[in-house]
Amino acid sequence: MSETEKTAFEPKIVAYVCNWCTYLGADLAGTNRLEYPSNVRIVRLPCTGRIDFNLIIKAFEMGADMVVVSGCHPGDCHYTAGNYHARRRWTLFRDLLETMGIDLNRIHFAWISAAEGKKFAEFITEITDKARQLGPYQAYREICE
Amino acid sequence: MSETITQQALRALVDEWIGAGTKVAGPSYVKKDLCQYVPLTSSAELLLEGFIHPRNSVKDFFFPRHEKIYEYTLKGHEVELADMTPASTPQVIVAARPCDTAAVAILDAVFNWGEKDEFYTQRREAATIVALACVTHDSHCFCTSVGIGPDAEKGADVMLLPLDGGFEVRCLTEKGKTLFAGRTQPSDKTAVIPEGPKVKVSPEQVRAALEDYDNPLWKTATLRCLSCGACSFTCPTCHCFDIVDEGNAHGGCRAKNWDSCQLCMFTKHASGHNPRNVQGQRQRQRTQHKFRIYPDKFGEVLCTGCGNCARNCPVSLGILGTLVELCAEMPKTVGESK
Amino acid sequence: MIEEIRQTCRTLLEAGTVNVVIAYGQSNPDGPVHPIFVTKPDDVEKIVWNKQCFANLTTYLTRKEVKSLGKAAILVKGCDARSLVVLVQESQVERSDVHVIGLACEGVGEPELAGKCRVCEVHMPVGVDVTIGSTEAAAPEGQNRYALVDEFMKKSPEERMAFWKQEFERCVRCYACRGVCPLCYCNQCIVDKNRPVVIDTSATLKGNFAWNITRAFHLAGRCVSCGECTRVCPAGIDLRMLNASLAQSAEKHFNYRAGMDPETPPVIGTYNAEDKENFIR
Amino acid sequence: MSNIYMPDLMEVVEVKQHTADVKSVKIKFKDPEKQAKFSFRVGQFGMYSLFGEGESTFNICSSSNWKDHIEFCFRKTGKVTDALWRVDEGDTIGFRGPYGNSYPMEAWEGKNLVFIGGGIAMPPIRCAIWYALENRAKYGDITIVYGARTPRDLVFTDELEKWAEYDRVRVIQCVDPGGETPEWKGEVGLIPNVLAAANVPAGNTAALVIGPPIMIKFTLPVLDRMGVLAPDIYTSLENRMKCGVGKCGRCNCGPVYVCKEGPIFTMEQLNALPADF
Repeated sequence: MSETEKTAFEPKIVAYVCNWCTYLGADLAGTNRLEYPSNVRIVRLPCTGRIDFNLIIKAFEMGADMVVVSGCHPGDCHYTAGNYHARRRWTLFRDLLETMGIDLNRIHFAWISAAEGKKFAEFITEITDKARQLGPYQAYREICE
Repeated sequence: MSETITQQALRALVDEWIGAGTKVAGPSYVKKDLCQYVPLTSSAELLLEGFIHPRNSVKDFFFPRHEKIYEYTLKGHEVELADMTPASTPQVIVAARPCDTAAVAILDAVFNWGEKDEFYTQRREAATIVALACVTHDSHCFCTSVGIGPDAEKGADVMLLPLDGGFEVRCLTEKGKTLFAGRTQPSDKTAVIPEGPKVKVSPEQVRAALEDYDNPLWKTATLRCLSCGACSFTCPTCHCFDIVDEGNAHGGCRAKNWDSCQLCMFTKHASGHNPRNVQGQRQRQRTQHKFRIYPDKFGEVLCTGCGNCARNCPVSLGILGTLVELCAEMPKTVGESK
Repeated sequence: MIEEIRQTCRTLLEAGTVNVVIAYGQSNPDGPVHPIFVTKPDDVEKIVWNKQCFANLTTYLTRKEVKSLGKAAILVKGCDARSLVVLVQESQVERSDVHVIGLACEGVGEPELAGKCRVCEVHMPVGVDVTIGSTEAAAPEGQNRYALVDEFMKKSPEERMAFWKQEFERCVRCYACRGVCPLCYCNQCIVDKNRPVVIDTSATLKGNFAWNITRAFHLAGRCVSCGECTRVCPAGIDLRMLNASLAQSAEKHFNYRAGMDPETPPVIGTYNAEDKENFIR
Repeated sequence: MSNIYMPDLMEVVEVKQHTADVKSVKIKFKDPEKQAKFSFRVGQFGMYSLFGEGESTFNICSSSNWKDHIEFCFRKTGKVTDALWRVDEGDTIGFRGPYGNSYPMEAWEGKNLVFIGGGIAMPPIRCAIWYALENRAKYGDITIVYGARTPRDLVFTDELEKWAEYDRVRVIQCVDPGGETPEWKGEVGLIPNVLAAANVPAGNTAALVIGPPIMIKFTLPVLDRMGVLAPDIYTSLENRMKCGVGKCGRCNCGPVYVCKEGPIFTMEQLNALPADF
């Protein structure tokens, strides 16, 4: 990809976030007037424990270039342990995706609390930059043609 | 006297077709131990001997497992539809087993009665089928039990019969003649095709046995069925399909997808009611469809004895086994009296 | 050994201990071996035990048509016994409801031993009610049970993706993998649900990727590598690779192997606050 | 027409909600020429598409004499009907049809007609009722027995009153015991019992019975006692369909393709078929 194409490309990023921490973190980023790229589409779910891996596949199917999954820090889950369960699942899921040859640079996980508006903004900014560098997720789009 | 072609010349001819932009498909090893009918990119991939029956069937090239029937675009209250022109690129199916070619001829009836399914008929018209007679068979084969044999010509445009170093070529239709025009050599040899598998059941006998709709056998003999679609999807004559919409908020397509009467969702109503709720009923439906419903409606048994159902069944529950069991229960005279 | 198997089954049926024996049989002597359901004591003569007894019969324990026959005895090989452990762990089967007849197994497949048997560690089934036969066969020393995956992972991600594209291209969505799997016991599979449609039912690459990823992951930490899905796939898709990769992952990260010990809680159903999380920010 | 699966685009003219989960929809062809040319016989069905959701099979519940639109009625139970519930006037849907056989309205001429419907089964009867009323002189006495669980589950209630105004038409409405409200003026009881008590004259009669299988099961003996014979009792099967044109192999009921040879069958025909419905 040429430099001009890279700058013209605006990645689509889907962020699945939990209702109690990261969503509020994003909200805080907003109320604090912290700027972060508008490439991210936030989808709010009750808990990271509810974030079905099929949602991640679905996002790629629908043309996402990057997927973000984020929720409460360990120990802070609104439902006590949803994020612990989720963490186990992601650990295995990442390995499965790796075996499939799916680029793990396209999926990012984070713990972002309701107080971490700044972390949210920084995290999104950083991964958006990364997504720009990576370019469109052509490999999965080809599968979906 | 006969017309013959050497294997080498046949391969050269196949390469010529491919070079001319014709879609050519035939049996090939796609990986170790897996022979399938697949689109060929070169004649080197083509198998002309050493296989019994590919794991799939040639219906794939007339009635693909997924086919877009139209596209839709959603624009507020409005919808735009775009018809998908049925594929009519010339295609040649080469080295198809007689049980597969016969199946295509049998399927013509259902796709043509009443409304014509152009997606099927267009492909069919644009295709030339070069059949390859069988010199061996395995324990699953039962073509002779349903009136087909190792060199049955039904549905074929050309029949190739193995002859040392090459094939005897019998052009059966105008299409076939055009395809092989000037490519065969006259010879005084004619191919001798060994007999096919022993006849194990007769369609009439089966037809009679199927009159007993509530035969308890459907419960016991099919108990091991796992309710998958492996038999239907690899069957050359199974033609049931589903129609689905796939797309996003802006548009998408409507598609015809293979479906199987063995899958539990096949007849399930939205209300949850399912007319065929247990596996025995679904097995019965499949057998009834092949040996009673279709023959009654279209005059031909919807089975060519290829044995793919048994070959592909996770628990070796082929239709032949069921038929044999079904008929074993019958008094011998029934069916023969016809 | 076969006489002992038949005698055991006959005794169980005659005593009324069980109503049905889920076993291996053959419709004719040269025909393939397939599952049979023996309900009459005299029919135990139909039971066979040989190198063609591939099927994992535990898949029938959760099927309504079979359950309706009453209390069952079942023949299991060492690998099959593992899936029974998972079924019991997941409350799908009440262990006391099934009479489990373990068969000492030196591996199935002829002339070539099935891949799973070459690295088998459970020639003698565990957790059964009775074991028939004995074998000295043991796991090869110093074996790497994930050698296949390790070898595959040497390929670049692009090569791996290309491989799966080629494999899934052939998937016709017959769901034989689901049908044969003892652990695919859901009343309604997610692919059969349509509100909303989670996985496209079309046998396109898109739908096939989604389906196969989903099935593999729904078996994460559960698959006991009985290899049935791979054996029955009419399109010859190398499904065991996905399952083995997840099994390796469960062992590597959580020191867990499915179906080895009924007392260890399932890896996905539990957690440890100290689980590693080096990939999470 | 080359693509037999290609629907025509229809404009939704009117949507009417009947109960908590039943709506009827009036549609007309976007192409006026097609609308003018379109004709069907009462009892036939169509395949209705909501693009992106799929296709569903419903009876055309308007009379074949109404030329400017067609109507269908559905209960919200599945993927497509859930989505149809959100359809509003001015929206576009797809229609293929008409398919299947129809009520033998000509053969019924000169006969007394008994229409018996339970719950959501009114729409497929409604088209026949309107057709008979619009050709009132051709038919004898008409009795309509319509029941549902509660008054709130009855559909086309306004039309029930209109029908009753016709000459020699008797409309009996009923609700299941326990389903009645203080305002309820109709009968209370299950359809078979209400029918048995209604003293419907049964000579030279054809009956159309549509409803849940259990209702049909218990209504048949009542009709039998009344003297209405199996060849004169009609019903409509509702097997799941995808293509509607005898290809997809889904609606088979034994040797019968319901989409081509049905959906209307006499009890005599059904008795000869396996119970795959």
